[in-house]
Amino acid sequence: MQIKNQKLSDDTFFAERKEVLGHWHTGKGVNFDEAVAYQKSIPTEKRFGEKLSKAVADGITLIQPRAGVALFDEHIKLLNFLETEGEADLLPTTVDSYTRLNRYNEAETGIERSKETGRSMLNGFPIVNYGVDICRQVTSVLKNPVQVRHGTPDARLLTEISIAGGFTSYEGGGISYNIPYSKAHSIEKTIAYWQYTDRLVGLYEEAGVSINREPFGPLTGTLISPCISNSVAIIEALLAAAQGVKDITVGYGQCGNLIQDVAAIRSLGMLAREYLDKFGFKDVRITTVFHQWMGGFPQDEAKAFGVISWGAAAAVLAKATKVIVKTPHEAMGVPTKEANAAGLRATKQLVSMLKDQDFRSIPAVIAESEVIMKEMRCILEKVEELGKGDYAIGTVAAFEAGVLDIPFAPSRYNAGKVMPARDNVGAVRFLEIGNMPFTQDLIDFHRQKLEERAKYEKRQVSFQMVIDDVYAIGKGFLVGRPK
Amino acid sequence: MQIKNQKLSDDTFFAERKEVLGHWHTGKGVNFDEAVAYQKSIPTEKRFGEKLSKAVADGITLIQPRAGVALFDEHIKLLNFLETEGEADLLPTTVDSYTRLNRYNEAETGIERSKETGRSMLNGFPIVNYGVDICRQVTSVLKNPVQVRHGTPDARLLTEISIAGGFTSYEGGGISYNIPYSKAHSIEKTIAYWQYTDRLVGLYEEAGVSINREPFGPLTGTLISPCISNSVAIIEALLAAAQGVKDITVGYGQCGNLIQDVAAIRSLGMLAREYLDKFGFKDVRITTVFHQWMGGFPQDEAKAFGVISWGAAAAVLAKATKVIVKTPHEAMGVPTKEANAAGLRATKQLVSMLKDQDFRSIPAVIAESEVIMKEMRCILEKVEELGKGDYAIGTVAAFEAGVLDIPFAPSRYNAGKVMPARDNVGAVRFLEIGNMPFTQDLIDFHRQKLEERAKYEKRQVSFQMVIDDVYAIGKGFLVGRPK
Amino acid sequence: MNGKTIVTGVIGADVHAVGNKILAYALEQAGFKVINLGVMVSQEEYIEAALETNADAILVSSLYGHGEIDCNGLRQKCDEAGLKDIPLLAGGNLVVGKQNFEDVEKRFLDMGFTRVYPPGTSVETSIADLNEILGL
Amino acid sequence: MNGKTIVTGVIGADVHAVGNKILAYALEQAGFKVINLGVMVSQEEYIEAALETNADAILVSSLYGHGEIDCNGLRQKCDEAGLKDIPLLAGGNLVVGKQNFEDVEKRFLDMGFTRVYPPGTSVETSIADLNEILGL
Ligand code: B12
Ligand code: B12
Repeated sequence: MQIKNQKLSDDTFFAERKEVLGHWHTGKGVNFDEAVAYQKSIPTEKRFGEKLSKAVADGITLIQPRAGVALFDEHIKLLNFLETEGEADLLPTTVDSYTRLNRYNEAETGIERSKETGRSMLNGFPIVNYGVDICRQVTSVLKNPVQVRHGTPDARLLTEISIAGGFTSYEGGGISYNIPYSKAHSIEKTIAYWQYTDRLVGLYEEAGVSINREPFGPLTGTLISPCISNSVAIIEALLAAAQGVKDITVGYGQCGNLIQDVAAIRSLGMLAREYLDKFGFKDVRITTVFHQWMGGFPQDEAKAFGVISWGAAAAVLAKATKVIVKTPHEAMGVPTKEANAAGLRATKQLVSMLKDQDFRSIPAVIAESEVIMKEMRCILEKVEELGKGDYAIGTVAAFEAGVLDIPFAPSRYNAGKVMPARDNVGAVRFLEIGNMPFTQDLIDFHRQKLEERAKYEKRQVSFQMVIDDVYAIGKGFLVGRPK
Repeated sequence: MQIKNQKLSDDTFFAERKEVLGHWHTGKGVNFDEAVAYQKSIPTEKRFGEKLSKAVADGITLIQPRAGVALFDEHIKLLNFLETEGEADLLPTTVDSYTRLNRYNEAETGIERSKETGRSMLNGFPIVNYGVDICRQVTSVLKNPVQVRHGTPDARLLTEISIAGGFTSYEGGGISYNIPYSKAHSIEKTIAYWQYTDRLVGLYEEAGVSINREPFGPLTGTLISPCISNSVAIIEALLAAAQGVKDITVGYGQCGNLIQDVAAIRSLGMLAREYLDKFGFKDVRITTVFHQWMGGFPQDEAKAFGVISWGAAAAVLAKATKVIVKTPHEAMGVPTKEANAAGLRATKQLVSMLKDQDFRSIPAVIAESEVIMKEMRCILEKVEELGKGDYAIGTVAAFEAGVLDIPFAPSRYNAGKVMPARDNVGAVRFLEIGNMPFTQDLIDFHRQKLEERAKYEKRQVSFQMVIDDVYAIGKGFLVGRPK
Repeated sequence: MNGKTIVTGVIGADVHAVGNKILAYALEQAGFKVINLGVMVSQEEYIEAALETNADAILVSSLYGHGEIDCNGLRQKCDEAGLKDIPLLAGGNLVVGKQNFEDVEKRFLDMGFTRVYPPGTSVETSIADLNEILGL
Repeated sequence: MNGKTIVTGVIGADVHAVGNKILAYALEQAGFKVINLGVMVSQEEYIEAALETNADAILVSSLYGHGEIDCNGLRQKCDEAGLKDIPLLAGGNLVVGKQNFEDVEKRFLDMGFTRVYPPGTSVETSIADLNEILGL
């Protein structure tokens, strides 16, 4: 099979669909026309894309948690709590890890054992096992739009049930839900799976129902330089748009240096627009999401509040459309609803307090975005070249060649040669460029930034810096200095 | 009596001292020579000024709480907890309100009633009632330097007992501990009282013991524009230096707009140096303190963490030498030791995480500091002129004339004509300039900034804006927008 | 003007002036005649002002934590001065620390206060309650 | 090289790769021979690898919350495979949510694990313990 970045034909799609809906018995509950009608009955203020557009118009940053538990009544209580006590603007339904791997039998065991023990034995809400009707119960009782958040390489059935179940936004992509979340799925396979998801969203779009789509920005969440995650986000946006998706939220996970973080969101928004326009997708709406620090957190809750607040501040100063919020329990485990709501309220305070401050036009931010955009262009142009103009083919080739290479990823299909490290002011740079097609001046720039740090720390540039940086925020620092 | 900004003669000082030490029986416990010897026995790492100097050299921002309870053993436990569990770098001893007003009888009642009820019935630690020996018990068992923080117009006896009691830093000043803290003390009186305090510190300095002195930066803590608090800080620094003080920490209370906050600390440090040098005090060490938001706080603890963290971030991005930390209980009442330690740890996370980021040279910050310094020069030059070169005389005249005028102050000696309000990005500007001797371009600048906001809010510039701004942070915003 | 006179002030050695200034301003805007004594007001000053102006209610603020000590005995003094049933309202941060408000309220009601308010009470609530108490 | 062989990996459907990579690197630096199975390792894979390399200990990581389900039965399978007394260490974020660690530890010890570690255990602790267990 050779995938291409082309809209799936109805024949291909519907043949595949038959099979997909048979993967688990709840697939039978999905009826496209009925689902379109159901989606159309959802009031505007509960549609994800609408609320995002309104936020853009109002110049504000919305807040959204992660949350999901095994039992559906508990899940409803949880989400309800997060919108009332947490003041969440947008709601999630985070899916459990068995479902993500299409292990519906194990998810069923998880549901049963959760019922027995009275505590959630799953790390998320098993959407497929519950099926369309229970999803509608969830999405309909809440006041705010709800999105599915997961990490599923093959999310085809999940998408079918989710959209029919009344969710109005859907996270993921063929790269971003493979490389950080899987060991053995080929890129080719997962791009194909996600073409299905995107085509389904396209079909809803054509039927008059707009579903928001969000590539997963932070990837492995650990020292991911903006140029890498931004490039992936734009590729996934292009792949989605090719299938008829019209509403896309591109994302980025906080690195911690404010200038770099604001520059990352700025360059992400700008180049996403440029590339979509270039390929004729001028009618695709683009919004941005900023993820509060996605790497290892401090265990202490007060310190975690510090990290959460800094992420909230960076998001709003960068004018991201929404921010995904961490909790004071992050280092310990899936949060209680109270801890989750507390993270949200700390974030709400800052996104409202700082909404009139805008850091996008600070010269240092502009300079940093120039660097990021230059790096992104190197990567994206090479992907295009490798695919002879086709971003699906190009992506597969680019991973093979290490042109796209995601640090700390578990996937066998990822080269793993690129190695990030922080510079002396905490911006994420590269210790190893691997096979990323950077120009010599960019290579020199990164080297020089790390030499600067090495000199300050009186040690050589080395892998030990990377290790120190991975632990740093958990230990209270951004740059992992030697002791 | 006409005060002058001149070093008190030994005759005057020692005559006054006799009387002062008689104000309460614990005064008898003070012996200058013995106290000098005691102070000299305090190890370097426990001296306040030394730790501040080291922080400057290391380019870090230290953290300090406020704390004080009625019973001395509880007070020791509290401070001990704050340095171990709160990771405080510098410790406080906050004095109760009766002591601040020299009502030692009532403080005694407070101690007694606290013993009876088992909870602290005083809002601070009554240093004078306890006397030298108990203070030494407190200061000697702790690992970090300890400072006295209060709000006492006539702090002469308190200073005597504090320094003899082993405290190595002392907050306050004749303006900053009068106008926000008193109704009926004349400026002339309190400047005279604080000349005593400063002269005492000068005598210790001459005997080889350096005590750090800190004018209280935030004043009423409510929408105090940087130019006002910075001018007061510099005047108090000049008055202190004239009495022989050699180690001064000038302070500022966060306003909330990051650019303005960084600019405030920048201009404060720069002009403090300039003015001290100009008057021949080149050997006076200057450090800076940034106070996390001093106005009304949100009641919710998670939201309070957001405000605390934002203050921590601003302090370290401005490279303040230390930051005074609020707690998640701020809106409710004197915090528990746990809440106090939590505020500290959130702050510690951010001051360490962001220590390598520096916002002082951002062009918008430089531009804003130019404005602040221009305003400060208008005020300070007028004070000098009114005093014919003497800042003590000039200050008294300046308050009379409303040249110095502190918003929301309870003092009868304050004109109360100046009225601050936030501009459209949350920086504190002036709605009413009162009698501040601003140039026309500055007057126009403030007017224009508020007109900009008025236009955006579709209402007239008015006092309602001020009211809305006072409540704003408590309600989750910085700029008090109309509903 | 609604014809009612209110005495306001911050009791004891308390200098928190911001809430007092804003409360007084808001009460005036709402039509009350306000005798604002400012900060650091003694029990005697409240009573004198209420007698002199024939006031309809006294609003006592206390922020700094010593409210319990400072407010004790005010009702008795009012009684003795001939202000038998004058409504006495207390608000602010009445006690030291974050305490259960029901307990605080009870202690102040026992001291003879008519109404007691928790930290951060809005001016809207304050005015609505005053209107109700004074039958406006 | 200290002559000891350690099998490492992240169990079940768990893909948290960062800690695994760093732990493996640190163990190598400390002189161990490390057979790192990476993420998403089944119970069988651990056992196979341990048998093949004659390993001295198995380090099981679980971060994602399903550790309790995934680790159940590993000791029995080891016994059956002839790895009777091989030290089994478990660490990471072993259960769903912030739970009392003593309870979690007990549940894992009952399942036959030799040592159990709370979230955020440092590599220094991990290495020191391994040295002790293996008598180095
Ligand atoms: C980065 C991260 C991710 C990345 C992982 C990228 C990748 N492929 O590696 C992404 C974003 C993809 C991700 C996904 C998910 N994650 Co995650 N993730 C984290 C996070 C923030 C940091 C983990 C990390 O890298 N730490 C740094 C390393 C160096 O430390 P470490 O892993 O803890 O390992 C060290 C020690 O624990 C110890 N150690 C580890 N194992 C062992 C074993 C032994 C024997 C010993 C002695 C020591 C030891 O040594 C290691 C080196 O120092 C943690 C929370 C945290 N810790 O702050 C959550 C966390 C682990 N994730 C969690 C969850 C739930 C998920 C998801 C299911 C759902 C989601 N929210 O999307 C998916 C899981 C998908 C799957 N199938 O596994 C939860 C687990 C909840 C629980 N146990 O209750 C956590 C705790 C967050 C939370 N509070 O909700 N995650
Ligand atoms: C600003 C401030 C200061 C400024 C005051 C400047 C000035 N002269 O006004 C300064 C820095 C000088 C200061 C000093 C002190 N402060 Co102070 N301060 C505050 C702070 C941050 C805000 C107060 C404020 O202005 N709020 C805004 C106004 C609009 O609201 P408000 O005052 O609450 O009033 C409103 C309502 O409560 C209500 N209301 C008030 N009274 C009444 C009465 C009635 C009948 C009704 C119906 C309603 C009502 O209506 C008002 C208008 O909306 C508060 C904490 C907070 N709230 O966030 C602490 C706080 C009040 N301060 C406190 C303390 C302890 C002090 C000091 C003793 C010690 C210190 N830390 O330095 C000194 C006191 C000196 C003295 N002798 O009084 C404590 C009190 C502790 C307690 N009760 O347990 C607080 C709660 C902080 C804390 N958590 O520790 N403070």
